[in-house]
Amino acid sequence: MAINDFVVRFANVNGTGSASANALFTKAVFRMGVPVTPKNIFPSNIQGLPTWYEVRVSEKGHLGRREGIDLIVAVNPQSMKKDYADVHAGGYFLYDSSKPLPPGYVREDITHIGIPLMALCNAEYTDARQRQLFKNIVYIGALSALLDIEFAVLENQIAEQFKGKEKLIEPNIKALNIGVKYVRENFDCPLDIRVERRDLLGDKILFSGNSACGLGAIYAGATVAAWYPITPSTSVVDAFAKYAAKYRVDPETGKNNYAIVQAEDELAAIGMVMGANWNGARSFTATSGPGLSLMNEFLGLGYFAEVPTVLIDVQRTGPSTGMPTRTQQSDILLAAYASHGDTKHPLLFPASPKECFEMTADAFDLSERLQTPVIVMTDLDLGMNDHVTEPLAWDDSRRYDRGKVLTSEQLDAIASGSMNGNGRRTSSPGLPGRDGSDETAGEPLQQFRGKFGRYLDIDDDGIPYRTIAGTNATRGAFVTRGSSRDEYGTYTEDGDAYRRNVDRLAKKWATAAELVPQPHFYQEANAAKDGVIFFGTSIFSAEEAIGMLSEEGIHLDAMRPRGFPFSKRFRDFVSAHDRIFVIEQNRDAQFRSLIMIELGVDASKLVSVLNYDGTPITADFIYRKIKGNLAR
Amino acid sequence: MAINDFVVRFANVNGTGSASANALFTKAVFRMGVPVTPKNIFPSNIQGLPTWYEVRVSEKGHLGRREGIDLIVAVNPQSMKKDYADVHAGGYFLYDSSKPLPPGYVREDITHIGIPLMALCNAEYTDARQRQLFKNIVYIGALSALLDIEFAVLENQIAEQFKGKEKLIEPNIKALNIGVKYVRENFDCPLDIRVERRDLLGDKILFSGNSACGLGAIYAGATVAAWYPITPSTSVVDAFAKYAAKYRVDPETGKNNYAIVQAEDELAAIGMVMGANWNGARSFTATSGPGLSLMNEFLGLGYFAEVPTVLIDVQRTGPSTGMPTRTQQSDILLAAYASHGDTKHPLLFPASPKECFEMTADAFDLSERLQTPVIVMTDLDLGMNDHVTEPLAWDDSRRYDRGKVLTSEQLDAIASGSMNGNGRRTSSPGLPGRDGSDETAGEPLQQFRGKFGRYLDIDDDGIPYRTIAGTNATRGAFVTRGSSRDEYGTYTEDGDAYRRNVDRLAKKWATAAELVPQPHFYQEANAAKDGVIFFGTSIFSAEEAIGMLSEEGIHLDAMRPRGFPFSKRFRDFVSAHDRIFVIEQNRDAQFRSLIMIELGVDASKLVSVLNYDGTPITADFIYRKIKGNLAR
Amino acid sequence: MTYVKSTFRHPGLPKNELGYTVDYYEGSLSTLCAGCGHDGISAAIVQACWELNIEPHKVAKMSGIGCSSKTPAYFLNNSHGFNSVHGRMPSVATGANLANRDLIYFGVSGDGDTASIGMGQFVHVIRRNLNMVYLVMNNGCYGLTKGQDSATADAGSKSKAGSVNLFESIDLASLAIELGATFVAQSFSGDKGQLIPLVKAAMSHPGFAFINVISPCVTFNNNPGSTKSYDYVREHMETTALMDFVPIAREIKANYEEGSRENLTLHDGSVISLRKLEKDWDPLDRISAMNAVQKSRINGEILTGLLYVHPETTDLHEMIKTSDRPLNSLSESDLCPGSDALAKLNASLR
Amino acid sequence: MTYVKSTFRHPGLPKNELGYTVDYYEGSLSTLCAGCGHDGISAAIVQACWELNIEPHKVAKMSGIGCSSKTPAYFLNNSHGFNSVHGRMPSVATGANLANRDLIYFGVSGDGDTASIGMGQFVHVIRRNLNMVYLVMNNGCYGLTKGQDSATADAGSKSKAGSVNLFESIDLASLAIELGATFVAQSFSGDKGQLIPLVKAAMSHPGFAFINVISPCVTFNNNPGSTKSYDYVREHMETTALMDFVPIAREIKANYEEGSRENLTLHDGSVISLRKLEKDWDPLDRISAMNAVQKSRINGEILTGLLYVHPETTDLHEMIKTSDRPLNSLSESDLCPGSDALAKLNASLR
Ligand SMILES: Cc1ncc(C[n+]2csc(CCOP(=O)(O)OP(=O)(O)O)c2C)c(N)n1
Ligand SMILES: Cc1ncc(C[n+]2csc(CCOP(=O)(O)OP(=O)(O)O)c2C)c(N)n1
Ligand code: SF4
Ligand code: SF4
Ligand SMILES: [Mg+2]
Ligand SMILES: [Mg+2]
Repeated sequence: MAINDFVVRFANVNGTGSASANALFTKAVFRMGVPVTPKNIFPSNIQGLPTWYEVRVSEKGHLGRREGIDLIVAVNPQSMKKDYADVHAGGYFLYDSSKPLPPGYVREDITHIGIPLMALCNAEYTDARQRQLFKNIVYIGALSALLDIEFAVLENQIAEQFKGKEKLIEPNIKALNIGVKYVRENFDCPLDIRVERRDLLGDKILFSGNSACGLGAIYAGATVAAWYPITPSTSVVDAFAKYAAKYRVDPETGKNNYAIVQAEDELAAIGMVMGANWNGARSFTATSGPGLSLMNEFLGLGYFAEVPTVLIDVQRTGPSTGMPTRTQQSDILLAAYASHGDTKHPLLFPASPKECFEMTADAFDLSERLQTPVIVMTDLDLGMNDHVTEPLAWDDSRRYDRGKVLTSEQLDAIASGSMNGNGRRTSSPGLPGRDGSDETAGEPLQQFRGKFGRYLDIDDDGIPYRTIAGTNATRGAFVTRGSSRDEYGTYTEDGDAYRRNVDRLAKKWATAAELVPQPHFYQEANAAKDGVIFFGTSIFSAEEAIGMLSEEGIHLDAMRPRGFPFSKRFRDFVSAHDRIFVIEQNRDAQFRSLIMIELGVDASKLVSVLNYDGTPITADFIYRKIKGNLAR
Repeated sequence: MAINDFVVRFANVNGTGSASANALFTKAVFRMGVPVTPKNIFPSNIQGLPTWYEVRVSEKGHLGRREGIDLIVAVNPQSMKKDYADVHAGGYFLYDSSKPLPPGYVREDITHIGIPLMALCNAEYTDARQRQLFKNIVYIGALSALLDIEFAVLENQIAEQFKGKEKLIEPNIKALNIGVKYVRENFDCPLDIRVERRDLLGDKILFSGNSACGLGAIYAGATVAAWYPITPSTSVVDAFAKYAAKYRVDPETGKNNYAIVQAEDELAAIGMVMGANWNGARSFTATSGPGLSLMNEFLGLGYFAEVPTVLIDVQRTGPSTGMPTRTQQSDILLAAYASHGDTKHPLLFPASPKECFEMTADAFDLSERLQTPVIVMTDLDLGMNDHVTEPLAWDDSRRYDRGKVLTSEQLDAIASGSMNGNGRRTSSPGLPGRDGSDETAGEPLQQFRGKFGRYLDIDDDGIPYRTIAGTNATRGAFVTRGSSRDEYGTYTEDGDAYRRNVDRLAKKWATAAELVPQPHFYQEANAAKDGVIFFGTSIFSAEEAIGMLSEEGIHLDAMRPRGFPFSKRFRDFVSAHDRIFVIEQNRDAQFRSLIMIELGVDASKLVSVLNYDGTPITADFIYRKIKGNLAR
Repeated sequence: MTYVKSTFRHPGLPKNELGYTVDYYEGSLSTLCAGCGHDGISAAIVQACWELNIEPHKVAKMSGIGCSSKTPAYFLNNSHGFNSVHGRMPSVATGANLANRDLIYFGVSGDGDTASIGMGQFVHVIRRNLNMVYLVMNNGCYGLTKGQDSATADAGSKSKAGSVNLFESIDLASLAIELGATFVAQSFSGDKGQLIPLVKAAMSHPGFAFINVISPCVTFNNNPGSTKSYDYVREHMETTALMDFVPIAREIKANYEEGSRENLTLHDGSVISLRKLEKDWDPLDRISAMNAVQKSRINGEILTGLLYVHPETTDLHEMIKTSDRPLNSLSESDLCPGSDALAKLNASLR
Repeated sequence: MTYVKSTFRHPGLPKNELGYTVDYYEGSLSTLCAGCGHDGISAAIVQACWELNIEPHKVAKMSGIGCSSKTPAYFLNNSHGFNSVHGRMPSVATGANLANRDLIYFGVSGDGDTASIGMGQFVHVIRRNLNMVYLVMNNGCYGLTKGQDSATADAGSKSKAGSVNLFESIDLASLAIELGATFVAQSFSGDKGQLIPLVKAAMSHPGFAFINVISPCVTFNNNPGSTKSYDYVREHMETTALMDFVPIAREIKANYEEGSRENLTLHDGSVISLRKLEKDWDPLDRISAMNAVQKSRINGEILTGLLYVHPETTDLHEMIKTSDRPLNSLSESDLCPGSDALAKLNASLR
């Protein structure tokens, strides 16, 4: 008897409308207050190939993927054989019994649930399209009876879904009932795996990472989005467009307080983003591996010319075209050091839709504060699947940090600062602080000694002051370039000037380490001699695995990094432990490489746990690997 | 008194024809049997800006750049002030005294040598262009007297240079004599810095790295070159074109046994190179940083689809446009892991024109043997300057290693192998061995079990067998793709098939470690507790610095890596020493990062010595850094 | 994929001169949407190759990325294929062609693959007059990424997403002519009668042969608003010529009276017959071809047929004088100057 | 660079309506070769901006990489400039323009920067009708990398390296018209009288304004063989119109008798006068413009002047309906929906 603790897999044909039906199922469990997590496993194709939808129901709140299928809805002949084999002993095999099963489907250790889906629909509906679509609703109805899902919950969902097209409600409800009726008559319901109402979700929401990124950009004040379509990042911009249409159209003029351009390729997309940011508008793009590769030259320009840029990389399985509809965390090394020459880029690692929302917003503040490209490293699993997550929050008192941008008055003050010689003028306007306030009350202006220098390190933090085109008629103009220049922006091939400049950039990198989101620690103080590090979508299974281990008395200190470069607190965690397991979803331990390169730690203490077959990492896998290693 | 041990700097205006005149000087010293090394320090501009030419003369054979100028030929008013200051105490300042020096040129600690170059030429020549050009020859003549360079040597060079245009010989000789005559009359020659004939060079030659790369591609049998112009790599393809015209035009037909295409950009260039290699022709491209960044997506395709590709990266000062005419070793990290997803690429590190020639040739064998892109990592200093180097050598018995390419007969044998069931057929043709011979006498064919599989790991070395289009009417055809595929080349999104494939690629990487050029060790057996690692153009100054240290009783074991991935012998050297100095010409210790990532060694023992201002690293710099660190 | 293609073959299939039945030219089972225009084009390619008596292994199939670029897996199973990266097929095809001038290079691309990310390489492969067939399966959208407008989507047409396309569409055929392409044709995926002879003619052309094939995306671009939908295209199609492939050489006539029949003799001696429809139509006249395309565009019509051909043309190999023997067939003895030459060279460097 | 620009100013320089003398519009001292055509164009830009009474800080100078792309440092010192990466200026300019529609965007590029590596972006910035001036300093070669042929080098012309260019050259003006550019002009760097009014007209055009300026590279492309050399161009130039900028608005006439004078009123009310030379010349007729360019090309002539203009045009901002206030001037209150909206959204996700 498994209450609120099982996995259901739907095996469908791509493009047959199963997606929306299956989503009904997940939402119903969610609304019964039970933790649930769905995973789409779909092909890089539009119609006709196998697609799977796996739903894990977990009273304990384990939201990672779990191996072993308790119940499968097998309505795709193409994959039926494999699906049949995947049901674990004691599980259930739900199939369309309109036609008898082919020979060989004779497992003793599972229960076969045949429902004549096609026959039932053909009897009920005449239109071919309806027959196809309602088949999906019928099996959802059947599941509600088999798994004890409250019918009223499903009814409400249908009602909401077809608000406006009311006449579609009745046939859908009917389809649900057909399924309920059939299984009630032919099987004893509910099964010993079932859902029971709980109140475990509080005010949590069900949301996807890509939607959250798009919304985060809206809240952060992004006005220009330039992109080129690529799975799995496309829905980030789709979401931005959807929310922009909702929140960003001027009520009076009907005009848009935003611009979205579908570029001709990724080089153009990031070029546009840099042009817009250079000119003072918050701008971003979203892409995936192949696009990131194409953006390399521009990322180097952004680093060296110090142009703010926000890039959302929704990682998929590489290399090259790889598996476009599978997940991975394998763009890390490229993203961190993208482009030729000595280059480094801050990275953010969201682990939930809520963090996708927050970190996308933070990325804009960071990239304007640091005047450099900032990359949000999400992935297909987080981006394209719905996840149970904390409700999104926004502090209305929050002000955008536009970074060190000089106003016309400040430029004049800088100039006059020299004229009247004296270094103190209370009248002088201040410089923008992190919260947009005049925190630094004016003194820095004097340090320009009368002449604006785009690349002077006034504040000794490696971050210079910028000006935007059109600010002041006679002051602050300069030519932004990817070639070497002196502190005043003048082209130079002088070796010392070059070194001063790149040393300042290195200092800025150190500044960045404390500004990026800090790691999340799972303990007040370090208690164990061994530790574990995980990031992004490994969070769900990692937390579960740590629980499994501690139940066996194996305790590990845990840290979830959220930003790169690594701060002092990150460094301290690493040095405080003899052995550290680094959990990643790539083959080459790329995150471990960052730790070695940036902190220069003894690599032998960093033990990798690597999953890279394109499917989300599971708790069992992590558990086995760590257990096995500890055994040695 | 400094015999055969001094540095001369020529300070000229870009585009005034000084380059060829200055080269005369270097060649003369070379022909007097004395080690000499010239360095061009030129602007990213075509005409009118300052350009310098530094020549170090070193009896001891130190061919690295040396700080401190003994004699300067200062004929550029723009840079005169700085040039004047750069002459070290006791040195000589040669200038055009046609006009008096501006005020302020009053150093007591140097000798001023004024020669009225313009006046002398105006008196002698009428044509403006001649007056300009011969000014350069006049100061060369003057130097020959001042530095005791044999006049006959210069005369011969002039004669050779103008073979065919004999009537130009006489005026040039005259110009030389004007210089000689003037200084003989006005100064006591020779100075206390001078050249004395020696026989220290044996059969060495004076050659540039880029020319050697181009020639190496000719000898390696490259037939297709696709490129896009970029400093400092352009002269690689120029050289290939020059030698191809000389060696590759069919005497009967007059047609070309090669094809060179100037592509529309670097993406197209490497795309063409991959298409040609895919289709069985040896093909290469040459580029520099920005081009490497643009080639990222294709490099990932080459890695994953396993297409041979040879890329020559002539590194310049990055990031972005950086300083296009300055040197650096800063594309290493990008080149090693170029493109998204888990990707790795073999790198070769030549340190002399001779190695440029050899390693370019080796790169073709390696990339066809390994079926992956191979990148030759040279730099501006090596590529665009002449260097004294061992004569080039080619073993006529050498056969190209085309790697595991199946012939039509072999494909038929594979198929028939299954039909007649039995696994032994002496008649069966063998598979190509490393030397192109049938080393592996046929058995592997049987392991295909009757069916060719493009991605089967027959030999357990991770390297599969390929077929070329048009080989066999009915067998061996498949679709090459950057997406995931099974052992038979069929598209798949199956996680296990994906993992099997990338695990094989990892195995191939291990195979590569022993195939790439092995490190050069400076000692029979390790003798010291500390070691030093350097590569590429750091060789000259590193060897000199090691000498300086050992003269003080500080002995270091030394290793010069020549290939990546790192072999067992590399690993052994690292583990055999407590502390290792890693000498690099970039800011971020990129080579050290490779060591940490690939070998997982304790980073704390790897001490970086980093020069990155765009000028070639000097022995003094290395000496100071190592000495300073040892002092601690 | 779990699909398995039926291996049943009709016994009585006719054989071509090489003794092959048409199924010998087929590919793996398509995974495109049922009714996708692209599958129709694949079938036309199969038929054309069979009719032309081509040895499949002497063909190399090149493509970029997209639904259209997947099709090389769905025709000519006995040909090598290279499904490269998005928008870069022309460069890969150029390299492959340079390596072996003896194969036929059949490039397949999409409108996104060509008109957006691939525009630069498209322009330059035309400029080099690479000897290849470049066929665009033009559906006015990005099929594989779910229906966004492409640069060939006509202004005013609606994408599945419902948004109206604002930008002037790029007319690939017109652009190809402007850039000096020596064979430019346009057709429709549903019109085998016209498409097959065009593909055969293109494969027989000794230079760059471009075919822009309107190929509706049934899934994302077949709503009434769209100008690439079956219905729209059917309504607005206007054929410039009836085609009929005649494998006997004929003399080439530059000018001919209206209403008569024009036989264009291609470089390899094969002939395409054109029935002239318009008054002043001359497929050899570049400028009138450009004007015809411009006018038809203004009338919102799609001109199909062989718009322009320049039968005598110099391909890349002829321009750069590469040896007649394929470069990939040359060996050490042809390529390596050897140690003596090197000794001489060393001497010259002292 | 060690150069220092002389700060001597002629006292009696005339002032424009803003009270600025022309030197206020100058840039830093050029580091290009003495006699480089590009410097002449920079001077024309300086003069045009002064005559148009433009506030320099309301101009943004955009460029790629090349000798030509260095010039933004050599004019308008009081304007911001962005010397970006090779061939990608159009995308950077697009983003900049989207951020602030109130500035004038002056893009400078070279023929390598535009016709080779930049071709894709060039095509698409035209398609978007971005409101900018796009000026190509066309010398038919890669100056900065020492004279390789560019894609605009005419077939048959010799590069400094001595090799003869084999490929058909790309005619940028003709291509721009084909792609629907709404302002296409061609001129010569040495002809200020024609160039300055063209630059002024381009800056006044409310959409994408393209000027292809033949600008000889004295160092690498000025040998007799080359068709971009001073001598060649001078010989073969044929001016379509005498220009004379009249700052008083006039009614626009679409058709006018040959030999007469045509005044084209631009969107901002300023007028350019054209003296019609050819019989059937109509700068408002796209197709005749295309034909004129084609014909002149066949005759080996370079047609200069305003080849085509479509005065009423819809730029990118109008197409995508961006707010009249520059996007970069919007603040939190305009952009952030706030916590209440978020609460509603959360509720809808349960
Ligand atoms: C560099 C890169 N960017 C984006 C993508 C995603 N992508 C795959 S196919 C495609 C467009 C396909 O459109 P088209 O060429 O018209 O082919 P169709 O599917 O319409 O036949 C895109 C953008 C990719 N694969 N690579
Ligand atoms: C990605 C990249 N590739 C190559 C180069 C080298 N490069 C600099 S300028 C240039 C061509 C310049 O030609 P053009 O645009 O015509 O400008 P010109 O110098 O002739 O005015 C090239 C290839 C580069 N800077 N970046
Ligand atoms: S999505 Fe469109 S283009 Fe792609 S396969 Fe389906 S119908 Fe064809
Ligand atoms: S090389 Fe040519 S283009 Fe460049 S500055 Fe000199 S003359 Fe001008
Ligand atoms: Mg398409
Ligand atoms: Mg040029």
